[in-house]
Amino acid sequence: MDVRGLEDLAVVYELRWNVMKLLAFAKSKDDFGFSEKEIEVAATETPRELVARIVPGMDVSGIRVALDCEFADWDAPVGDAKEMAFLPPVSGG
Amino acid sequence: MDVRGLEDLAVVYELRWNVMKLLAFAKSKDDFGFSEKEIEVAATETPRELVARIVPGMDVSGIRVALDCEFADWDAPVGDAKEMAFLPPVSGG
Amino acid sequence: MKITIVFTEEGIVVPEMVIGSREIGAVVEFQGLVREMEGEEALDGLFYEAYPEMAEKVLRRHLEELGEIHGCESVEFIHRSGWVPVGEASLYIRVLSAHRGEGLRFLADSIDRLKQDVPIWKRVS
Amino acid sequence: MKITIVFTEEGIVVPEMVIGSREIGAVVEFQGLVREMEGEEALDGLFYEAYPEMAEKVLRRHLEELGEIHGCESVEFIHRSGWVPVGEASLYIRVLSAHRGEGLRFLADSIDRLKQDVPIWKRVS
Repeated sequence: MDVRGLEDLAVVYELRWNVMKLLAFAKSKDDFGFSEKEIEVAATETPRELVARIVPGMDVSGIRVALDCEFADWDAPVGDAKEMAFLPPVSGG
Repeated sequence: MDVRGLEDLAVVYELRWNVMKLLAFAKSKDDFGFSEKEIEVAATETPRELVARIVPGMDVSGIRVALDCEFADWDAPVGDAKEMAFLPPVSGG
Repeated sequence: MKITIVFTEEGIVVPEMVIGSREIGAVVEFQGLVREMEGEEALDGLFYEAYPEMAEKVLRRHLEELGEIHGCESVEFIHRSGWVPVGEASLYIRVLSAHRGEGLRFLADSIDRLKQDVPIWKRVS
Repeated sequence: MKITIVFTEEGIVVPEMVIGSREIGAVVEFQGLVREMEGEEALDGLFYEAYPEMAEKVLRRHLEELGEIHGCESVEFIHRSGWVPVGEASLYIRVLSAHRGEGLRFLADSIDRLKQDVPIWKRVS
């Protein structure tokens, strides 16, 4: 891959769609209406855009998002991630 | 016992002698040359005086003294105590 | 530092203790039990849900960092998920270290970090 | 607060755990093991000497005070005396409390106080 800048990256990503597994945990299951779901996502799409697309009007404040088991930014493109998880405040222990 | 002041107390004590058990622990056993010993002690005698009497020249700095399982003052009369213990710095745990 | 992390749906069984070094001077163990009263409410138990793949990853990174900070020998970490009745353990941690100070600090910090961002949740029913 | 203190010449056997209340949320256990290296010297073990009657009295007072300060439910305290080989426990403490913070603080403070003035001594041989 020969990428020289953000615009090129966008062009490259634009061409790519992934099937992504979405996981909703704890209270998020009720908010999203599913615990697990597969969906097609463009590599350029951000988690926030994806949520707006599948659950319009959803408020994600207080919820963290993870991509492939790492905390991620709501506003950064998902890239090649295979799994997105919605994580309300944790309470283990 | 009808005691009105320190001087009366001293008078009362002066008359009384106890057989006291002395215990030396850890390094004190070497310093004192015994681990357990019975000795007659006047109620007015202080632990410091007692040590000077039984082991002349003995340096008790760093050693604590206990009477009947309570930390005591080197310079207060032993009173009716039945047991005196010499306690070098502790190191339990 | 040797790190063992287990998520289990079963009741926690305290693992046999293996002292791998003659320099271990302190063993600190912690069990978190489910309590009956949560606020005003009397419970029969709690239901724990985990995202085990991510929980393992996030927790391992925390424990590795704490191992660097406090210098302990090993940690065994077990978190139960599913239904846990009152009086039973949802969490077990054992830390081996040369001295008690580092083991106690490691333990306290590891629970703080668990509650900070490790994806495990409890609910009342 | 329920306080159990045992001084023993035998190897320490961890007592069976009895959770007497549905409000216990934290069990903290500590074992102090004899380590091989004491300074520069490689040891086979340590010899512990106690003045058990006084140690019990002084320690109980400390534990009662700490119970007031930290508010724990119970503590079991076992100290071994005589010869303790490397890798074996000279000390065992278990604290039960509602929350982990108070149990951990109680444990840390109780060991500090043990080392402050409880008449127990160790020597190399």
